Amino acid sequence: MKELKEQLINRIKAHFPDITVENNFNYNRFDVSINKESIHSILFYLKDVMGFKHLSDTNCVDWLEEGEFEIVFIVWSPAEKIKIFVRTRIDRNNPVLETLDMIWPQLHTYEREFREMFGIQFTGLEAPDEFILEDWQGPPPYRRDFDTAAFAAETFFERPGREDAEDVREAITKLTGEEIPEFAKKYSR
Amino acid sequence: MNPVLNIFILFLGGAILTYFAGRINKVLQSLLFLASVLVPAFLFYTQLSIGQSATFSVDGITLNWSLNYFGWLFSLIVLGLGAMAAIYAVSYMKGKQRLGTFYFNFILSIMSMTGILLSQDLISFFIFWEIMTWSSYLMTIYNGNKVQSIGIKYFVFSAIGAYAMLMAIVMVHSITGSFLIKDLINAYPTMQLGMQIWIPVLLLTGFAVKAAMMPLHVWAPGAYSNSPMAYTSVFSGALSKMGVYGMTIVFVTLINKIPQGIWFREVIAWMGGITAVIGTLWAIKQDDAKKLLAYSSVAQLGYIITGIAIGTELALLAGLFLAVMHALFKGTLFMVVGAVEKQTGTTNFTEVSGLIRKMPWTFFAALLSIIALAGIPPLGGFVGKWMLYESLITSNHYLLVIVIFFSSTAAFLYCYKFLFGFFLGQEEKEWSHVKEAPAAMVVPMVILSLLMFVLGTFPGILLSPINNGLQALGYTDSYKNLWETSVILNGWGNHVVLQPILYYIIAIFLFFVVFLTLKGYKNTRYVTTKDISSSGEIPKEDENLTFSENFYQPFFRAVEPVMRRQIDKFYKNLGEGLEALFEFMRRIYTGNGQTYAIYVIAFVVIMLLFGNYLLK
Amino acid sequence: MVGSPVLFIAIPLLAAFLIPLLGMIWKESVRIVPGLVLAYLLVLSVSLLQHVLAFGPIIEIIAGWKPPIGINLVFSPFSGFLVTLMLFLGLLVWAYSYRFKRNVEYEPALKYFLMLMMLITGSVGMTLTGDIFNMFVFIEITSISAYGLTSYYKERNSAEASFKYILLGSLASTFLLLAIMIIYSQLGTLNMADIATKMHLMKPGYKVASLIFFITALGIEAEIFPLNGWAPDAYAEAPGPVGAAFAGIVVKAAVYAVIRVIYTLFDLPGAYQFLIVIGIITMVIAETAAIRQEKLKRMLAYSSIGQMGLVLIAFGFGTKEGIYAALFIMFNHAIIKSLLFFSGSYLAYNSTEKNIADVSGMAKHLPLTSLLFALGAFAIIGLPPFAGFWSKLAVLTAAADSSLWLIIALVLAVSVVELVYYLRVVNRVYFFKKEEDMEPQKPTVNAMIVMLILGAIILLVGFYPDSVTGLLHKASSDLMDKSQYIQHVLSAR
Amino acid sequence: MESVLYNILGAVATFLLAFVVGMIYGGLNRKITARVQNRKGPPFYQNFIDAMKLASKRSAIHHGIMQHFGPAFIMVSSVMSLMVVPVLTHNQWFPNLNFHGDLIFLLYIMVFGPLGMALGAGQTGNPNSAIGVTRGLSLMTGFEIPWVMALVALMIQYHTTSIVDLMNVQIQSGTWLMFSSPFAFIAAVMAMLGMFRYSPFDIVGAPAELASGPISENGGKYLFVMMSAGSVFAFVKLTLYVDLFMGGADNLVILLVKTFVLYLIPVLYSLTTVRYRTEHAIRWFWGWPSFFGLLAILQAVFFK
Amino acid sequence: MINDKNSQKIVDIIQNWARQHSIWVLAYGTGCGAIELPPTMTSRYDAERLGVRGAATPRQADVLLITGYLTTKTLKRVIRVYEQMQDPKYVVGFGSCTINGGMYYDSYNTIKVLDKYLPVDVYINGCMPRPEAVLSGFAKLQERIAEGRAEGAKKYKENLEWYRANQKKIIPNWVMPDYNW
Repeated sequence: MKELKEQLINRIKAHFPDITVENNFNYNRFDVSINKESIHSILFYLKDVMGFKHLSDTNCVDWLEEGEFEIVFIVWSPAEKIKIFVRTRIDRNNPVLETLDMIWPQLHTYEREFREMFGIQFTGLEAPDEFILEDWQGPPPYRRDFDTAAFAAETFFERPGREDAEDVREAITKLTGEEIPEFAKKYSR
Repeated sequence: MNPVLNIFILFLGGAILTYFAGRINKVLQSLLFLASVLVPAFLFYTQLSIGQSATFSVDGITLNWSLNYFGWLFSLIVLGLGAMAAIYAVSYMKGKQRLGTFYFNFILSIMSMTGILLSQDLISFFIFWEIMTWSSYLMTIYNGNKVQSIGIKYFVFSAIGAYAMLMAIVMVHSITGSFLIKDLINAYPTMQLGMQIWIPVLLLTGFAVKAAMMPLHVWAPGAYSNSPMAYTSVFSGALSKMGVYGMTIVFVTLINKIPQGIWFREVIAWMGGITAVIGTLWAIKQDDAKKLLAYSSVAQLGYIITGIAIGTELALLAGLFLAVMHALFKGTLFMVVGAVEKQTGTTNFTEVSGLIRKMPWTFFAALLSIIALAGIPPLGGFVGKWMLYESLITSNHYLLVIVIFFSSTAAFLYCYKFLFGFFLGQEEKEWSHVKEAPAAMVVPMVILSLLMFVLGTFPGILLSPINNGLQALGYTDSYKNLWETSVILNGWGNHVVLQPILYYIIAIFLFFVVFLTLKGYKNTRYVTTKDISSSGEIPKEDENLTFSENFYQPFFRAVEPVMRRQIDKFYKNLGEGLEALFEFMRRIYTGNGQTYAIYVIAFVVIMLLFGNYLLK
Repeated sequence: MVGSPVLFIAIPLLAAFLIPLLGMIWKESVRIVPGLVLAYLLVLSVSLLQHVLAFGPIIEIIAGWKPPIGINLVFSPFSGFLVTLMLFLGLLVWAYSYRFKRNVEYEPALKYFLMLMMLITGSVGMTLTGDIFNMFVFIEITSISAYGLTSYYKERNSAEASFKYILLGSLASTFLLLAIMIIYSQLGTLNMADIATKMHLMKPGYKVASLIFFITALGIEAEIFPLNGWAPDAYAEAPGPVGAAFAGIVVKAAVYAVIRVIYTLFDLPGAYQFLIVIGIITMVIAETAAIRQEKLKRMLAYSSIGQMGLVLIAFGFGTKEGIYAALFIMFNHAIIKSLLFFSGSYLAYNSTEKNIADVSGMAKHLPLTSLLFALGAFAIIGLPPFAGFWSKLAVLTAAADSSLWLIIALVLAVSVVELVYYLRVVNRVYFFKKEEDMEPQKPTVNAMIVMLILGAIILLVGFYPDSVTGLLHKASSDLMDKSQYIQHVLSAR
Repeated sequence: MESVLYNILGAVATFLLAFVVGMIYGGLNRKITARVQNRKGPPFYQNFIDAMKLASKRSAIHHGIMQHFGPAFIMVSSVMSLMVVPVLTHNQWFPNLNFHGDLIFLLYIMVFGPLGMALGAGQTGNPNSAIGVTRGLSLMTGFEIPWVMALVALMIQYHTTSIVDLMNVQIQSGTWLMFSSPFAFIAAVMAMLGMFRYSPFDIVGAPAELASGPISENGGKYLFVMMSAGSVFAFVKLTLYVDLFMGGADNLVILLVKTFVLYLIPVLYSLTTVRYRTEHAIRWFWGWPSFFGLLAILQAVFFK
Repeated sequence: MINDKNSQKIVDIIQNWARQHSIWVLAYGTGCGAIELPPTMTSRYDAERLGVRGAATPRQADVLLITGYLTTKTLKRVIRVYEQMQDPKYVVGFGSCTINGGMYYDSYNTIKVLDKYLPVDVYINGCMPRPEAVLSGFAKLQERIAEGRAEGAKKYKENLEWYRANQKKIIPNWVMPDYNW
């Protein structure tokens, strides 16, 4: 396993010398960080040359403190049974990335979601503006600086819950005089 | 002057005058057109009495035109529907090009059909038949669409039929020495067996083409759908009935006279049944209203042919009653399509929908015609269908009745498709500008559809002329005294009394309509067709909620093996094969002088070698 | 006695020779004189025909030598009818081709009218003559002028067509001479009536051989199937009116010759069946070939051949009804095919290739011409109530009376084929889009009048066939009655 | 005048009877289904409550005149066929119109309603309705074949097309037609499965697939009339089968017993099967049922 | 049960009885609560014995079940479905999410208090309510219907402007068709 991973890392490194590898997992996974200019070429390389044909998932992480978005592509090689997390970071204040949906068509959907939820602009992405949120006028809701509670309080009506934090069972018992059965007791608070 | 000739002179003169009047004034032309259809029709019924005749001789051939009861029966279709269609046509054709041609051919068609009905000899019958053929051909290609495919197909099939008929005519002449139909009928039972078989076969081929019977029906959908709708209502309603007219005469006066006639009857009856099934199935498949109605005409003519071929009293009555009914409802339906076409510019079900609120009267006419077409009581179609079934059952055609029944059950599918496609369904914004057709178009449709209603309850109005007509053909009718105006009965003494049924239907219908209307009248409201329970989704303006593509897909999955074979393809392949053969023939003429010289020498040599045998 | 049949040969020949001389005086006379001559001859022939119908045939003896030694002309109802028809058509062809092409120089016009006169002379002579060698001469006259007319346009294709015609025509002359030689050597006479009386003396082998040579030679002119290779090319490459002249005049004369030879000269009953067979083959092949043609005039040419096949079939029945039908078809064909050639020429006036595609959409620009073409097409197919129907009916009735059912079926089947190709053209004329580079050409007034006359005749005969049938009946009984012909000729004073 | 009044009274009485019986049978169907599924199920009169509730709906909507009239069309069909079918033998209270019509009239008046409803469904513009209608009409081409075959077999065997005559035949011979013409009975019963449109032939309404199909835009009073018409129609069908094959019924109790036994066939069959696709349903009817229909005709022709 | 007999006519009593025992439920599965309906309807709990039955379309339904949280996006559809239903009609809120947002109390796209947008007749609390609770909710609804107190539809019609204002507040782009009430 380790040898295999080493081998793969070396192969990648041979082509992309500026990557950082975090190979600190004992199972079939290792992580690769790369700058946003090389993300297309490394994904192409992984897919077409090294056989990482399958895109398992794509995520976006809002590093508010560092002022960056991190986008993670999880690719999987059915032949080697290895998955690689390819990470790249883009500027949070100017979140622009060239579209990647020519590599994996399913990235199209992910990109639309990132655009709507994080406000990342993908140049060359051909899709309608609206994806999941209808008539959304606030800031991109997945950004960490978006305060949903405040937004909800402002937008929606509120109905406060009970203040007493009493057990429902006990309330019922009090109300009706029923006994709580033995078997039920251990599930009640 | 003889009133028979007067009518023809009026027709012909009217046609020519109308053609040229277009140069002067369009309104004058329309008026002349109406006059030259309506005036002779009026004269026909007022001046002409049964048995009136005109005889003259051309080229040594005696031509005899006279009116009998049978012709009079069909004249109701020709002149009645013709007059309605003429009124409709004036409005329908407003603003179209080449009106003169249209009117000219329209009048000639009516004239030739009247002529066919009056002809008592085969030559004038054939002449009028051919005039009818080419005038309808010119109408078929009037729009200038698909001229080479549809027009030529129609004419070639017509010609095949007509020439078959012509062959029979000269056969008759060679045997009897006369062209009079009377002489044929008299001489027929004493002819040789070969002639007894060939003459009806050839005549029936001729009539079957016009009546669109099964292997010869392929021209019909194209021709019907390609003509202007004002004409198609006559084309399908009346012109195809000329085939039925001829067939009836052949069956009643010739085939029934010989013992071998049973085979004819069985074969033609089955062909009619198969025609009905195939026509129905293909009608269901069509997305274009014209095509649908065209195939439906084929199917309906199948019933009529079956009825006539069975040849019992009831079956003949059924066939002829259906023929008249078909003229009424198919004439109306083609007019409806014409109205829709004029108002919307298309006749495709996948494009038009939800016209019911825009064109209520057209819908009313279409609804009544469709009910009649489907054979549902209390409209006239039911009477014909009922008699047809009863006659089939009482004359031991058990499997045929199943075939016919299947086809008429399947007919509900296209009936519904027609109404749904045009009038029901979503009211698209695209058609919000559509208005009801002009009154001159609506009135004929409504009159015809009300006639269907009357005939559905009082079929006796029509059955007694049919009876007279059959007697004129020499048919003795055992039902004569049993018919009443609103009772229909079969050979086993079972009957349906239509009048109380109608009253019941009206009473129940009115009761529940009143109930539905009055109950919660204030809280009952009309909502648009966009307001449907579409899982809460709000339909957008451009969203297509009309279900019209692949309308009967599951049905066609079930009948798929039947639909795979198309007789049309067979003819197409035949045509292509023939063309290839002709191409080979053409290559005999190489264009090379030496070859031609060799031909000559070869001819001489061969002749010299074999001349003794050939020329002696 | 209004005039003598010899005028039919003398006047046009004289006119043909005088035209160049007159042309030197007044150039326009080249165009006008032939028309005057033809008109005069037409009047003459009509009056003669009336006389003949009333009093029996006229036998003109030339130079006092009585038959069977001398040359004689026979103006019987049959030949008279044909002569009248030919002259009528000749007049129409003249009227039509008067100013057919604008700006034609003097010399081509001269040649054209000269040769047209020769053509008519030859054809009329063929029909009138009662002498087989004389017939040969007239055939030569006809052929030579026909060669000239075929190559009138002086183009490669016309020359080629003309050459083919010459090739086959010279074969025809050869065989005709052979036939005449055989007969003369055997019977020592050239007079038709005389030959007919002496035919039984001839040895069967010679008889058959001479008939074969006759059929071959005349068949080439009459467009019988394996011998008609020249026809499509010649029709297609000759000017439009000449096509009408070929179809209406030359071929009619040739068919007349064939029929005269078979009916009068020989007594071989097998020849009738042979006529039917060869007629069917001619008709079927020609009509099926016509459907695949791309050029308008070629198509019309094949159609003509097919009609000639039908005529031969009708003659082959050997009955009076058959002859009547054949004559009726000949009449109708002459009228209708001329109309088709005339109107077709204008529809495809500016087309160099004369393709069928070139007439597309002409109806918008030439409505009347197109209408007349359509009328002609409908009539030749045999649709009632136009002229063609009655002749077709006559053929079928005649065949039915002889119980030839298969032939009826074949004729009708071929009619369907005919219908298809004519309709294709008519549909094109009316419903297709005009080709970009085709400039419609308005017919001249005289051409229009000619076409209208033809159209009127078609309608007249269609609605009232009795207008010609009486004449046809008389003509046909004349051909049937062989002994009367012989008697008339031999007893001529 | 009196006879007219009598007729009308009889008609109303017949209608009420059919309505009540049909409703109860519908309720029993639900009850039986529930019991088979190990549920308690609604009471047998649940359908009355549903009908009453629908009738008491305050508001209603329609998309146009055809939808408004649609239920009336169905009602006409149901009531007319009820009028033509003799309910009880020799009972003067329910003679109605059954001497004015025959089997073929009945066949046609029976499709009057579905077509009228189809028009109403079409006008709603709901695609589900139209799909349901097309399925229903397609299904009809399926089950009409064996059904007509069975009827034709009966007609040609006894030389009559009248239901009354066929009943009289059974009374005179003392044998039910289901025993003397077994194949016709089998074919007819198989066709009945399609006629009732219970599972596996519930492709028209197709719960959870088409959102109740043609009636999906109808509520309140419209649905009430439709439901009543359906109940009456179910009664008519069952009575017709009893009349044709089981010798009719002399009194109401026998009628109810016979009809209920018949009714159990589609009900129980529906519980054991799942829904077919439309084309399978059509082909099913063109298979064995039509084969039995053919046998019935052969029997009628050769073993009179 | 019927507390004020004088105020209700006999027809109303019968009608309410019918409405009470025939509850056709439009199971509009908006949230996780929809999974509780199959057990409610099937053999263990068998709601059909109370006359509760599924209806396929809003035209036929009496009760609109809001089974769980409602996002703003779904609310639009729910309002439309509710307005398509025929009078008298009832809304049953299902689970805590419809009452006060439940675990989605701070979500940016789910509404918290259903009765501000639609007139709720009965709330069933729980997260999720078990079938017993659902049945008890239906029983409560039946009780209210019988008493003639389940007049949410009337309330909605009377206070339409108020409801509309609330609805429009969270659905700024109001493209709903205006029904002619």
